[in-house]
Amino acid sequence: MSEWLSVYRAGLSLDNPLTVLMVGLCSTLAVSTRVEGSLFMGLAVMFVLLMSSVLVSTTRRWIPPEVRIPVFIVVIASFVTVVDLSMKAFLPTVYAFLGVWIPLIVVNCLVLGRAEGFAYHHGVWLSSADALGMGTGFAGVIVTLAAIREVFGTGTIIFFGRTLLAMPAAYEPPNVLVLFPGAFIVFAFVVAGSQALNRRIQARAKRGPL
Amino acid sequence: MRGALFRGGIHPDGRRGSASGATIEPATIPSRLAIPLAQSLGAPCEPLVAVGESVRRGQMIGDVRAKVSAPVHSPVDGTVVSIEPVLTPFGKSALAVLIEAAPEQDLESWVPVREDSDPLEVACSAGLVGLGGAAFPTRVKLDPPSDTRIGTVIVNGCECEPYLACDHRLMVEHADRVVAGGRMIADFVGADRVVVAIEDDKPEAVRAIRAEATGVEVRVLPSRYPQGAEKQLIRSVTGVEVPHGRLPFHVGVLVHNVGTVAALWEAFALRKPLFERVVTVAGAVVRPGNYLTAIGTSVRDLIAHAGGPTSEAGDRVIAGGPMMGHALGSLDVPVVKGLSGIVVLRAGETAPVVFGDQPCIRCARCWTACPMMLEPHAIGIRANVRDWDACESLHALDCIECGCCAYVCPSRRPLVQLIRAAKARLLVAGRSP
Amino acid sequence: MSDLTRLHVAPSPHVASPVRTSWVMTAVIVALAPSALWSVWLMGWTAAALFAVSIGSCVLTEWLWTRVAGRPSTLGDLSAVLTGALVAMTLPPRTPLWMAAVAGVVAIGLGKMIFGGLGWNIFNPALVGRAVVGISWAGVLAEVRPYAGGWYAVMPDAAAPGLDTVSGATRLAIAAADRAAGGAYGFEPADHYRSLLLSNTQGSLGEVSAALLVAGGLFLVLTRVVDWRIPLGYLGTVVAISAACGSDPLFNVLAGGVLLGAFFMATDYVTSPMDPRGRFLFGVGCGVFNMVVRLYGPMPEATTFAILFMNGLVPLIDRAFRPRTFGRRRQVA
Amino acid sequence: MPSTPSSAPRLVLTVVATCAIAATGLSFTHAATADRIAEQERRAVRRALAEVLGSSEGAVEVESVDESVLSRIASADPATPVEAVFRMSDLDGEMLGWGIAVAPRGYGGPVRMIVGLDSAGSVTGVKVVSHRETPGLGDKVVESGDHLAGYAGIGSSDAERAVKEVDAVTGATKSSRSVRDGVLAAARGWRAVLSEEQSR
Amino acid sequence: MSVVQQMGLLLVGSALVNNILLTRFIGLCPFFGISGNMRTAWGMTGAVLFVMTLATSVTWFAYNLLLVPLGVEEFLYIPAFILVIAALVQFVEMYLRKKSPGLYRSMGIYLPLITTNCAVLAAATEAVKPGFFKMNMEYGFGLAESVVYSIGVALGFGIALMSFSAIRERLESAPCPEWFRGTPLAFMTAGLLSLGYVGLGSLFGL
Amino acid sequence: MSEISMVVNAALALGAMGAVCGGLLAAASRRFHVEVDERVEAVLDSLPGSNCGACGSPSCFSIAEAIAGGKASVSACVAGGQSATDAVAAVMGLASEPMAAVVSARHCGGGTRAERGFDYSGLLSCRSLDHLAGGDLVCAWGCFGHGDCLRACPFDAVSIDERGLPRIDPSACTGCGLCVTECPRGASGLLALVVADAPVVVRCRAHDKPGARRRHCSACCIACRKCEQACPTGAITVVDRVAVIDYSICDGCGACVSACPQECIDLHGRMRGSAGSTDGAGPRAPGFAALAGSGEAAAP
Ligand SMILES: Cc1cc2nc3c(=O)[nH]c(=O)nc-3n(C[C@H](O)[C@H](O)[C@H](O)COP(=O)(O)O)c2cc1C
Ligand SMILES: Cc1cc2nc3c(=O)[nH]c(=O)nc-3n(C[C@H](O)[C@H](O)[C@H](O)COP(=O)(O)O)c2cc1C
Ligand SMILES: Cc1cc2nc3c(=O)[nH]c(=O)nc-3n(C[C@H](O)[C@H](O)[C@H](O)COP(=O)(O)O)c2cc1C
Ligand SMILES: Cc1cc2nc3c(=O)[nH]c(=O)nc-3n(C[C@H](O)[C@H](O)[C@H](O)CO)c2cc1C
Ligand code: SF4
Ligand code: SF4
Ligand code: SF4
Ligand code: SF4
Ligand code: FES
Repeated sequence: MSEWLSVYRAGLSLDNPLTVLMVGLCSTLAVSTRVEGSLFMGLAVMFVLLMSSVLVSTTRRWIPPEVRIPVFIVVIASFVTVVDLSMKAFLPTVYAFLGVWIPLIVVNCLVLGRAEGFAYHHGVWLSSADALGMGTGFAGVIVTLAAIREVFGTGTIIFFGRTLLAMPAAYEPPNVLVLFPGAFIVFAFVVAGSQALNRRIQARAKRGPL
Repeated sequence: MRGALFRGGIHPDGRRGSASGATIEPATIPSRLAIPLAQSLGAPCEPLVAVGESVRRGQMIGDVRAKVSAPVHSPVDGTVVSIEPVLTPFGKSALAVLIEAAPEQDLESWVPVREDSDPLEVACSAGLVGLGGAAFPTRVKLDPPSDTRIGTVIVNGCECEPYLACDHRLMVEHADRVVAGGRMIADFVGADRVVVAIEDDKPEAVRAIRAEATGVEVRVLPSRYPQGAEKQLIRSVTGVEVPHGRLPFHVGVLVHNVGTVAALWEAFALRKPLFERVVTVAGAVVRPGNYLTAIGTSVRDLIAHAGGPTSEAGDRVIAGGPMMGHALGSLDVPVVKGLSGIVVLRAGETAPVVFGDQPCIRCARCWTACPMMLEPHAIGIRANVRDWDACESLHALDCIECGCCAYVCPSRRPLVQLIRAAKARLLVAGRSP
Repeated sequence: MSDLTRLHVAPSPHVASPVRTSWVMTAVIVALAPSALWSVWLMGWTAAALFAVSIGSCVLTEWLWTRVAGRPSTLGDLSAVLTGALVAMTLPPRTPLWMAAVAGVVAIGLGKMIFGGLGWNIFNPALVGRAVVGISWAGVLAEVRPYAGGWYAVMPDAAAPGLDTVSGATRLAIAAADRAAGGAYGFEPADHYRSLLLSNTQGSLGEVSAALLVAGGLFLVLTRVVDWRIPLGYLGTVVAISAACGSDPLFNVLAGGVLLGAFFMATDYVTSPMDPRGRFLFGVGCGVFNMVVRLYGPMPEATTFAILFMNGLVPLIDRAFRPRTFGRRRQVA
Repeated sequence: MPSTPSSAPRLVLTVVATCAIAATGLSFTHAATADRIAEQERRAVRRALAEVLGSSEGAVEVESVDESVLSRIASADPATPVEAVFRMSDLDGEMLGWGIAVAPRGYGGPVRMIVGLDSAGSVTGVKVVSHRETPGLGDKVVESGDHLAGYAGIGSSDAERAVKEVDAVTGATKSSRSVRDGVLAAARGWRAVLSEEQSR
Repeated sequence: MSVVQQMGLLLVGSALVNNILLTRFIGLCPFFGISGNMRTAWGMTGAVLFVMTLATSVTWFAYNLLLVPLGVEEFLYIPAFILVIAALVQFVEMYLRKKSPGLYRSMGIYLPLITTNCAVLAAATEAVKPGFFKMNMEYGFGLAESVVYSIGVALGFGIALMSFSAIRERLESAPCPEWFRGTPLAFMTAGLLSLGYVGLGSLFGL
Repeated sequence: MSEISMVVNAALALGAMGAVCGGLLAAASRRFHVEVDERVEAVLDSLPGSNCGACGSPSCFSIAEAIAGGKASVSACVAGGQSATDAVAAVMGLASEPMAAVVSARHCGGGTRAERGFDYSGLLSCRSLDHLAGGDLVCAWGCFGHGDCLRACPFDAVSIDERGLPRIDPSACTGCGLCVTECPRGASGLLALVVADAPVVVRCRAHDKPGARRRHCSACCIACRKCEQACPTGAITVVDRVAVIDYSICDGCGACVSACPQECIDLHGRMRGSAGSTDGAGPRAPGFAALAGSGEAAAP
């Protein structure tokens, strides 16, 4: 269990897919203008990650290495299509916001990277930890980024029609934050922040009982 | 022939206190001299004398069996008191023969250079080296590889460094020697053309040489630093660029400083070895002048001979000119063959103190000024982060350390020092230029 | 210290040209001053306050940054002052002061110091500040643009036919609208030359007088502070493209931010190429971008974006154009 | 990576099997969601249509016009794409008006919107269904009820003049113009085609 | 509009106005991952240009000649496209490795990166499947337009990648604050780089 | 379309594509099969991966290739020390070669206590300073303190202390020797590699006359031979006017440290009976603190 936890935790901070490994950046920067959409993006990625990791790690023995990439990618694409179709059917407003970014989860570097890099070499148990850890890490960062961009860039955070947070009325939200330059710039600071955090975590690990 | 001059370069000013009007006069012989055994490029000499031995003026006191080297001679009659390491004006430590000068000196006679039918041997045993800066053994330059042909001998009278005037005075006062020496070299190497190149700010020298000039051309070049640098000079005079990694003889040219040429004439005509040279003492000294100085005289004695520093003097004393010279850490260093001048800079005249963290503002002034057409700012930046490979691919090794870049830099970056660090590094790593 | 007892050793060269970084910056500030002062004269305290706030915020940001980083202050090089002045000159006269302050902070903070300070930024700091503010509050800026009041009343603007058909717009915007409407507004560029040259209050602070900008620019070019190739490439391209596309060339040079950009902003050493050929190309690139957006884009003016876009290509241009080292054939990239 | 390659049939089989299984699974998913997706889309359209006519979703019957009519309408204003035209009536079959789905070019992409026209050809309402305008700038235009409401009541006959009276939003001229283009296209379509269509 | 003009606009639109990296956030992982070095950026640009063009052509056929006739395009296009691309890239990689080691060394090592590059899938899908991206351009191209379009996208990828990588090379020696060094500075730079592209928004109505 | 036929169509379509792709890859993996030497990867994994270059190769990868190809010895990695050698030998199936563990040690205690002959301005780099007028230190063997060694060390083992002298952390130092090469006075013994567990170090390597030396440095070895007399094992002797320790004899008792009147001998590695192992923070360390603020000793 402790191994499971440590694999899971790695995805949150020291091996965070977005701020450390720097994979899966596209959808993160693209959809993080709204917390609502980002949350579902995070969940969608987590779902695909979990399902494909589990499937890959259970079937890895039968998949010859020469064709592993095509096989993995078909598996992933199938789960993505499932998400795509279900979201269209059940959450049309969220789907309208996320648009093409759902199909593009297929090529989200994070998903294939973990399938190939982790699940292919580990059992189901640890692979699920990795998938959930990476998924949580991904979702955490993307929601954080979205929260910053939405509240500072539009002045409010609106979640399914309800206003969660609003800046004072005098606040003139700078649009740049919700436009594409803002995505990069805010993310730069999020990465800097998380790096600082990671340094502290590492320092603590170093100091800890040997 | 492409374009008239080399690209780049600068116009440094600050020739106040220059010694260009002062006639050459002998400096006093100090009681004690230190003659370094390594005064030329190449192998250091081994002492030929022992402590306690007495030596004569012009006697060879150090020599070595090596192709690239030049023997050294005693400039005085006296006694060897010690052989120990001293610091040279260029910051290197070298073994030196310390001589106590005899109280009576005969300044008209010397041990003559050994007779030899081979002029190269004469040039060698006279201890001739280039007096223009690098102190490269003249013998080697007079003996180009047999598959090359020297068509042009350029006598380098540009003297483009501010303050320095020893070459200028030599041309004014001994034009005959310069011209005769130039022709002599042309004879040795079989060149059909001798060009004396002089910057246009020395009209007096131009007149003097022209008056003597039989069989040599006089080329008056616009004054622009570093007009006197070998490759740039060849470019200005012949329009040809010495290819990268090649030497002047590859393009059929031989460049010699006027001092070297005059010394060569003396070695053959007067059988006089190279044991004294004209040194300019300029800047904030009481009597700026051009002094015929015995090699081995300490800079302290020489400055004292020039009347000592004036009250304007700052704390920087330069061996050589202000652009390429070395700042002295101590005045107790001997005059060597390669030392053309001592400049005592005025307080406030020096380039301000720098530590290398002023940013480059990419103004491209260094870029425009560099006569080697390098990118000094980029080499500087890369050297600062110790990226030597990048320095190499930026051709740091081609830099001639002329200092133009650092002179013009509005940010006062120590570009030359940075580039020099990179060069040293690359040479240690065995990368050939 | 004339006894030469304790010497000072430093690397060669031991003398240096008197041109210092602060000297260069001062020269640019001096060249800008006539335009700046003229805009203050025409538009009164609003303009003066804008200058004060944006210079102040630039200087303060830089000072705080070095202070927090524990490094010596770099204000002495005066580049922050220059950035501040240029930020103000890119803003319309009635810009809210808080917005100018934000522009200054962004310019120095995100545009310059975060890259390592003077000399390290890739993008023109003043334009980064201006662009961020412009994108963020485009609506607000569009509303504050027309200016009426202050001492401006003393110098009546040339009558501009068709001006009132599109309220509160720059002359470039009117020209664009006119072009879009197939000449329906009967816009006549030549009617605007005089006011663009001398007393244009329809644009940003830096656009009040093309004549003064040209004078300042020529001063910089003639004193060799800036390389003539950048302004020439820039303005030449503007003229060429507008002539080729049937737009009035002179109007296109005089109106909008082109002159300010070509002489004072595209020429920023730090963010322009070093090679003369590269500099010309850079100027041409700015001109192309600027004119294409003016004629075919949604925005009437694009100097800011044109220069920023080309700034991004500078390292690439620098790599493409390198000097051929003496005695070598061609530089291998 | 083992250095001996697996046998070729095995490679092919693995891929084909994966593909077949995936395809089968996906067809079932598709089958399970297709109706619902279609229903969602239909409802979104109906909601929008009802809105532009000012009635409630449950109170209208919607019927698409046939292809030939659509193409005739589209050719009335070739500059602006017309995506669909709906004829709307109340539950009793009483004609309420028309909903015309147009997609004029905006700043960032097509602004897909529905223009409602009553049976006299006057604009009853405008609703933007999807767009890519700049947040904070263009989107204020296409999402602002006030701005869009400015077009209500414009009659088809003099639409060209009347649309100009709706003020463009400063700083977002292009977005404003796209809405204007859309309304204009709808009005022209009505004038050219629907006015007679209706009387039939 | 003449065909040439149309293709020109298509190129400008896909390369600059809708620059895939800086304005649309596609293909960012390699953009940040391999821009540290100019040579790599060159290699990657070449590889992307090659693969993107090839992938678009192949998916065009797969879509129009297989999926659409069978009526399964709605839910199979994702697996189908990515399968084709992955297999294609892997095949090219193996081929180069064996047949042209020189080319492999300069370009082939980037191929595995490209397999899962969103840019390739996005460009192919965009060019082939109508209405995938909501943009001012009409999609659902014929084969020729699809190919021109994907070349444009790849060129845009190249321009952004190369300029970014040249910038990063220059910033390598920059004394930027310790807490911002590396990744954060790279993102900051990308943000400012994309500022310039803002000005191109909606150019020519694209 | 009926549901069944859709399922069949779908399976057919994707299956066919899968067959084509799979076939293509199967054929390719056969036709284009390339042998790769996995040992290169395995060797690379055993190396420190810092690309320090101390082995003479430009990168860890290139030396890994050389080792795997039998062109370099399993102990080629200097920085990796014994552990890397063992791991590489295991990968290569060869016997490991024992390596003498060494660390770098500084042989100068001058710093702020050594006289500087002139003022200097320019790059704060030892090498650059050494090029100019022979360096500002009067002592020709002393340390300039501008930290070229620090910048050369790929393992962050060097720091500059409050006396303006480099302090080498023996637990971080891998003995790669890059600092020694980098130091302009490395060749004359200012920095030198000593056995890794060297307990004490003589902080002076000057060879001029002790009387003259004393005049320009208050921390130097004065060749008084008190340490020689104090040393119970005879490990320390004055050779060529300076004390030198023979580490094959020295047992780390520390007697010489307290015997030296000049505070010229201090701790380096692990002393007998002591817990810590730091460079220069010996029993007299507090005294050194008084000489703080010397980082920029050359600044006028
Ligand atoms: C390593 C080296 C080798 C040289 N070999 C020759 C040579 O073979 N023949 C020759 O004429 N000059 C030779 N030179 C001399 C140069 O051409 C030049 O005249 C001399 O270095 C003086 O250079 P300066 O410009 O720095 O004063 C050599 C110089 C150097 C540094
Ligand atoms: C930057 C620079 C400037 C130089 N200026 C002069 C000069 O003004 N006069 C001169 O004789 N040599 C000058 N030299 C040295 C020449 O390059 C060349 O070495 C010399 O003329 C060769 O003659 P020599 O071997 O007789 O010394 C300069 C060298 C450099 C690198
Ligand atoms: C980042 C940015 C986003 C923009 N977004 C829009 C937009 O969504 N809609 C629009 O009509 N114009 C947009 N524009 C264009 C400008 O606001 C342009 O000036 C305006 O369309 C025309 O100016 P005017 O309204 O002042 O006449 C945008 C410009 C920028 C720089
Ligand atoms: C000719 C010249 C033009 C300049 N233009 C600008 C400018 O447009 N914007 C700016 O912020 N700084 C400008 N500066 C100041 C300075 O170079 C700039 O802030 C640097 O980019 C900061 O690193 C200029 C400086 C010079 C010498
Ligand atoms: S010192 Fe070197 S880099 Fe500088 S100008 Fe001279 S040759 Fe060029
Ligand atoms: S002269 Fe100085 S500031 Fe100008 S480019 Fe060269 S190094 Fe940079
Ligand atoms: S040990 Fe050598 S390199 Fe290190 S600081 Fe001292 S002099 Fe410099
Ligand atoms: S201190 Fe010297 S020997 Fe030790 S690791 Fe660092 S560079 Fe290598
Ligand atoms: S490249 Fe798009 S998610 Fe990695």
